[in-house]
Amino acid sequence: MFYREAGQFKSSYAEDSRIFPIRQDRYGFAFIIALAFLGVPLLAYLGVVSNYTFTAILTPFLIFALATLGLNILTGYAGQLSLGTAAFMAVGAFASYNFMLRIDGMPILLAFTLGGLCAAAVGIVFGLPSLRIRGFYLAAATLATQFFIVWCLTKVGWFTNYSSSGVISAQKIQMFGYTFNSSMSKYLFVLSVVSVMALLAKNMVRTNIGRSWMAIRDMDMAAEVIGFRPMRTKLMAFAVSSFYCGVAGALFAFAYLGTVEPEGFNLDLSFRILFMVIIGGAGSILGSFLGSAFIVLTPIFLNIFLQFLETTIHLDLPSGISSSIELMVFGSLIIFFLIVEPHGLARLWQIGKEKMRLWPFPH
Amino acid sequence: MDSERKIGDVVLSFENISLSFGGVKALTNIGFDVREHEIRAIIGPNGAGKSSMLNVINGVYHPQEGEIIFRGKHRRDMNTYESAKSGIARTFQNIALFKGMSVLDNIMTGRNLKMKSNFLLDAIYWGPAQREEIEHRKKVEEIIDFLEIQHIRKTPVGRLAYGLQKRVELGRALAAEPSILLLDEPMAGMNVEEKQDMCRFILDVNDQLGTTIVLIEHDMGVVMDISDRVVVLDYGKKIADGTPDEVRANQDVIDAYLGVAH
Amino acid sequence: MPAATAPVGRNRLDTFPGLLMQHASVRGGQVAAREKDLGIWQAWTWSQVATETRAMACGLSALGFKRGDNLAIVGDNRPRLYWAMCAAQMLGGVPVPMYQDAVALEMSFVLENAEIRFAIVEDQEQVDKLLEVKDACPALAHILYDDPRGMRHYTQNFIRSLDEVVGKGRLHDQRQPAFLDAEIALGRPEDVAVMLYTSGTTGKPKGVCQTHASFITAAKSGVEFDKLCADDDILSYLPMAWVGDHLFSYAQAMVAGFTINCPESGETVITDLREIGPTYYFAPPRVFENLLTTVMIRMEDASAIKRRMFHYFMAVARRTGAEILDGKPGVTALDRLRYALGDLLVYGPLRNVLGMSRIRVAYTAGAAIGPDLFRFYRSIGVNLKQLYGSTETCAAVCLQPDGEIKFDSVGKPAPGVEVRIADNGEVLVRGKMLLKEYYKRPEDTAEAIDSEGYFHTGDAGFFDEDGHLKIIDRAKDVGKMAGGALFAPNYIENKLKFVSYIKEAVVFGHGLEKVCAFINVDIGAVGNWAERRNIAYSGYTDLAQKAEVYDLIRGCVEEANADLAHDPMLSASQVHRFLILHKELDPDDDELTRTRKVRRSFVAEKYRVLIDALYSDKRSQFIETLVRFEDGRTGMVSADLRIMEAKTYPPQAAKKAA
Amino acid sequence: MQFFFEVLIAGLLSGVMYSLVALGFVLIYKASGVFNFAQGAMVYFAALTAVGMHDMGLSLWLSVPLTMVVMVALGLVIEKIVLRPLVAQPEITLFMATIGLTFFIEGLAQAIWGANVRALNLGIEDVPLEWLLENANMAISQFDLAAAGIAAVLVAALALFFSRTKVGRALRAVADDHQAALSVGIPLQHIWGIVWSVAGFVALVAGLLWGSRNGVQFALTFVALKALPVLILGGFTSVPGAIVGGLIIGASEKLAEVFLGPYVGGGIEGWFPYVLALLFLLVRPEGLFGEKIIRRI
Repeated sequence: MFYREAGQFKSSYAEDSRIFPIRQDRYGFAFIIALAFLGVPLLAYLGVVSNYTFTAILTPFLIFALATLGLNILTGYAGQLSLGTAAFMAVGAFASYNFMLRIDGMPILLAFTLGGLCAAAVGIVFGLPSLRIRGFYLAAATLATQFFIVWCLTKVGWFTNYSSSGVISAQKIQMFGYTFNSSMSKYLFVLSVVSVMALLAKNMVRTNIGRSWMAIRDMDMAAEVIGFRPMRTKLMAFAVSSFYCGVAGALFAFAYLGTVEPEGFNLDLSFRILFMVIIGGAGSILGSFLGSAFIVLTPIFLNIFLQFLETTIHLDLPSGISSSIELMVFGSLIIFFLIVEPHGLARLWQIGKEKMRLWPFPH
Repeated sequence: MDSERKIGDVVLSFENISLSFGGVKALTNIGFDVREHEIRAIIGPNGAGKSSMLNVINGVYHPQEGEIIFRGKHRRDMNTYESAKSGIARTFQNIALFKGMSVLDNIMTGRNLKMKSNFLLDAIYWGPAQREEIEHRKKVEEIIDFLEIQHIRKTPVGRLAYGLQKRVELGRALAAEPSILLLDEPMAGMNVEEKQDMCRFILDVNDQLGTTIVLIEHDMGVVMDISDRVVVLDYGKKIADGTPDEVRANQDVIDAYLGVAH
Repeated sequence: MPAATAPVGRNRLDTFPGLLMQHASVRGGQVAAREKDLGIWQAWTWSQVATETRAMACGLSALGFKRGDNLAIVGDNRPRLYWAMCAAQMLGGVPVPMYQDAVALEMSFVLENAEIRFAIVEDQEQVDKLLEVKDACPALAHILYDDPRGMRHYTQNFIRSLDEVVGKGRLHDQRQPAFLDAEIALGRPEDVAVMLYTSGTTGKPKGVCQTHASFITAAKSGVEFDKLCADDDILSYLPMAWVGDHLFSYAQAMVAGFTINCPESGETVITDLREIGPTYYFAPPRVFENLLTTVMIRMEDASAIKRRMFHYFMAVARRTGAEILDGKPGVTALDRLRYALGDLLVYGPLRNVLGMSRIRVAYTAGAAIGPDLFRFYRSIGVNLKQLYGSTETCAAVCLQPDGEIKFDSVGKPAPGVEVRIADNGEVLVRGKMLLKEYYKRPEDTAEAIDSEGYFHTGDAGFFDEDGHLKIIDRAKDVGKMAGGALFAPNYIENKLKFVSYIKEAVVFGHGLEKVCAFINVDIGAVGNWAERRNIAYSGYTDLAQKAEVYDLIRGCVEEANADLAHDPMLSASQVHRFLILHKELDPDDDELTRTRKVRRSFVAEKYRVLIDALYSDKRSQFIETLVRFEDGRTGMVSADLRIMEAKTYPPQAAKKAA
Repeated sequence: MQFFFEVLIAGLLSGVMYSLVALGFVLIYKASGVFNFAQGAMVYFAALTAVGMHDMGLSLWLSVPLTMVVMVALGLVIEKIVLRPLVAQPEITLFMATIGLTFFIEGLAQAIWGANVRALNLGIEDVPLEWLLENANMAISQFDLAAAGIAAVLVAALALFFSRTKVGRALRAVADDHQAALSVGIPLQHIWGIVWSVAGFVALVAGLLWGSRNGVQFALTFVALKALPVLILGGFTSVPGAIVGGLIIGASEKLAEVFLGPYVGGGIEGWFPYVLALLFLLVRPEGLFGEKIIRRI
């Protein structure tokens, strides 16, 4: 109902192929970006947004969004299901750690990039089976990645710089002499990285490479006949996807946890990211963010709710119950979404938007 | 473009092609040729091996015996990528569009072999990448205009009616600017009007772009009207080959078609 | 480009080519025309248009097009075809736009009547039509086509692609621009600028010759009247051969220098309208009517809440919208608030989806428009107005001034137009925008324009006390009642028909002291109405005779009467008695023409008994008639028709119409 | 040398139990084309329920049948609430649904019985069999033997169930072609219900066996993950495949652990089966006994 598209005509293909062809959308997006980069820090400065918000909500949300983006490229766009996301994140994290550790004067961003590239390389290797096998055969195969990588990082001391516990503590994030210490500065750092990479991803999926992925996903035979090379396309998807996951992993270690152990990147994390994709919406950049937000916030609200129950109606829940309830909630949500809206929150948003554009008409 | 369409010499020919799936023979000693700029039809009753033949031509299937001569080069079989590279495009019997994409994007995919920019440039979407994208968009828009599907430009193909989907698929094939176009039952399941349109498009393509067309069709009538030469297959064997009139007169053909009375 | 660099002032502003060159020099960089093509709105600036047009002109003259030649133009609205008009005018020729959907035979008449030598057509389809009739029109020497699709095999040497011609012309114009400048300079305002054929309801179409002067004057007055400027946008989608489109999309665009936008194709007009969101819009009533119908239908499937909201705010709009739009006083603050809210929730979005958000001025003309329809658009904030005119008067006789809108008048005479009402009620017009002549028909010309230079429109009408012209009927149909009062059947019938329940109405009163009416109810609307009140009925005849239906219709008739009572001239012709016919009037029974106009005299003859009954004091009358069914069978329909009185009102001083 | 045999046999024996779990997958996949990732969770759930009730004082003879009832109920519910709405969805969607199911069941199990480890004693202690020790001088756990025995019986029973009973035959028909099955009037829903119940039963047995060996705990779900390579090896659709695959995996991972482990720091059991399966896939994508997949267009 707030859309006023009449008169927004396109007189060049450049205009027509913008990311946000509708003016109102452009404004809306600009507003969100401004809010994220300026509004939030301002609120924090005013004391409205607490440190907890940064460390427990905003930063992890952004990092998971990036990882989800990665998996979405592989699963949502290229149609290759993977259960090894966490492994790629681990590679990114530990690679970056080692680059920082062993090459002094290594710029942090370069370290992250190299970390991502390592993840990409691993991705390509473990993507090879996808040429022969599809569907959940592949999914099962990717579990190999998950277990093997984590095992490697645990067993091969070199990766963890021979720390007895296998736990590494990531180096400080420093750029141009500035150290990102405060939770807010870390948030801003992550935000910048994620925004840029999200933009790049969006561009990829709306150009030839993105079309090649979707073609393989929707009808691989036809794609082949048209001249897309399945091998190249799939491996490219694996590489790009793993790169994103790798960088996400690096941020996970450097900007979020600070200290991580290989076991931190377990199958559970992989599933969590997969859930973000499913709930957010496979094959949608926006969906990656929505999904991440949803999964990050649900447990928080769940806990608040349970505490509310305990305090108000004094029913004492056994300890640790919340975690198991969390599991149940996630599980049922996944099933719910797969049944009701397989394209996730992104599709819901899209439908709502269409309604707004046609308002007052129903369709 | 020459104003008068003339049939050139042989571009593609087959010599006793045989193809079988685990013992089941799909094609036996098929041999025929395709000339430049002509409309060549392969007809035959259901299960005559028409589609298999098409799949052999662009390398989806690999015959066990026989020889293919393509642009003078003798070869055992084709492969999909090469044949696409060397200007063979096709449509499929049961539509093989990319359901998740809009009409525009589907046709854009047809141009991938003509695109140079790599994924890094794509990612930045700046300068050459954008320019290339736009210049290909122009081409695609011309095809959309040619096929008269402007009004569905941005619709996801999943939502389109069958007839339109066929049209879009043709568009995707045309986007590759093929020298040889393989059409697998382009008019199957269409109503009369849609069929007429499709005929018009096929003829226009062949006429204005000088594209060589090999088409499979079930509907005898249509084929006879538009094609220059016809091959008739039955149970994987060639039973006739010649101009529509010759074929129409051929006894085996008549039997074959009466045989499968439908 | 010589075109673009023509210095200001040297261009004469009293011919269209002159105007074009003027725009090219003062606003060369601004967009003059857009066309949706290949997925985007391709745009041409004024200087580009000038260059293209000059090139086309040179190309034409190279082919031998000379002063005084007529150039046929056939096709959908395409910028290039508009330019072709100007190109012909540059060379002192006369463009003759023709209806693109006409069949070959209809074309042949115009082609030979106008001695067409050159034709510029859109595409293969039109070329084929011309070829069909070429033998009939030997004069036709050159056919130039715009769209090359499918034209490869046309080997005839007299068929050329417009591109080729323009290309040649471009070189020529670059080499010696002086040639064309001279040609343009030769043009005189009193030269014929364009020839538009009136689709003659009776007899063959007549070619109306309009001079530069007349069209430019007409355009100017319109432009000043509505303060149109170079930034306006108009959607050009009505047939180029129609005077309306020529005035709005060509003459006014040339005068005001605004942008014309041509849709991609016939099917996409609605979407294109929405994309462009014109600021200036013109459409015949039926277009607005169809739009409204689709709105209502689409709202039907909306959720209950939404529907309620919609209807609530539409009611608000009906009450106050028009006043607010006219900036009239006397609207309560609360109502203004309600309207503002409605604008946010309903009207604004509605205007948006209809593509009317940016409209400053919208006109309708060509037929009577129902008050409800008219009110609807004004109440949601679309400044829809009526104008009155014809091909012979450049469609510019009367316009409704902003803020003085009356639903049943066509407004005040345009600046520089004199309007007089003849004794028989016929509207006479005099002014610079009158036609020069009917092409090669001196006698018709003489008949149309009298000695004092007044053009006889053939319409009957009168001025109300505010000096607004009211068109009531075709002059020939207007009669006098026994009392001597004016009797305008169509006017009354239209009034009745604007009610959705009434499909057809036939009123009698010529030479009689009272007016009585036959009514056909609209089976759809009334049937619906009946079902909602669960009144069972077995078909039209049954439904028509239901007492409830009679009451419903009486209500409608009395409303119409109340309206009529406000018209000093027409208050006498209120409907006293009416009956609802037992069968629908039907072309198959020769009661209607194929275009669904009532054959009054025939009906009067056929139903003589009913008329007698109406004018006696009977309460009912038996009738039996022969009807022809779709399948050609015939059968008898008989019924005992009730006759009902309708309340009539004493004449009153006209209330201010909203 | 004989140490090698000890390891081998131990491997084979645990392999039998892998196949037992894998069997659950195969059953469901054959009948409804669903790759039930939740099988592992079901194992955990079953074991935990049985033990839970046992700890509450019920005798195993009571708690196990009760658990059986619960599992059947669970199976039926899942079929009704999760699978029926998703029928005719792409396999991959169903697969992801079962992942959701996994989480739900695990959560449910912990919510009811708590997350801590419970010991289970079936009364067969895990000590080498004297007879073998004396005669062949080989240390083979009698528990393993017993477990293997039970598993073997169960497998045999299932085989019979498939070939002899009406339901079993119907089930095979379904596996071959849903449409055909429907057309001969077999109520698909019924079949699926039954299959899920049977799968539940299998899960229970597996759960008890594994549970009583390493204690009933969350880790049980990983046993199910072990079944994946088994399936890849044996093919998703073949009962014998599941058995043979199980044996191979069981044996190879033990051997690898014992003979390769030391060189790479041990703990390779975790991934070795997968890598093995993976390599195998590259050679033979359809598995040992799976039907060949022909891509037609």
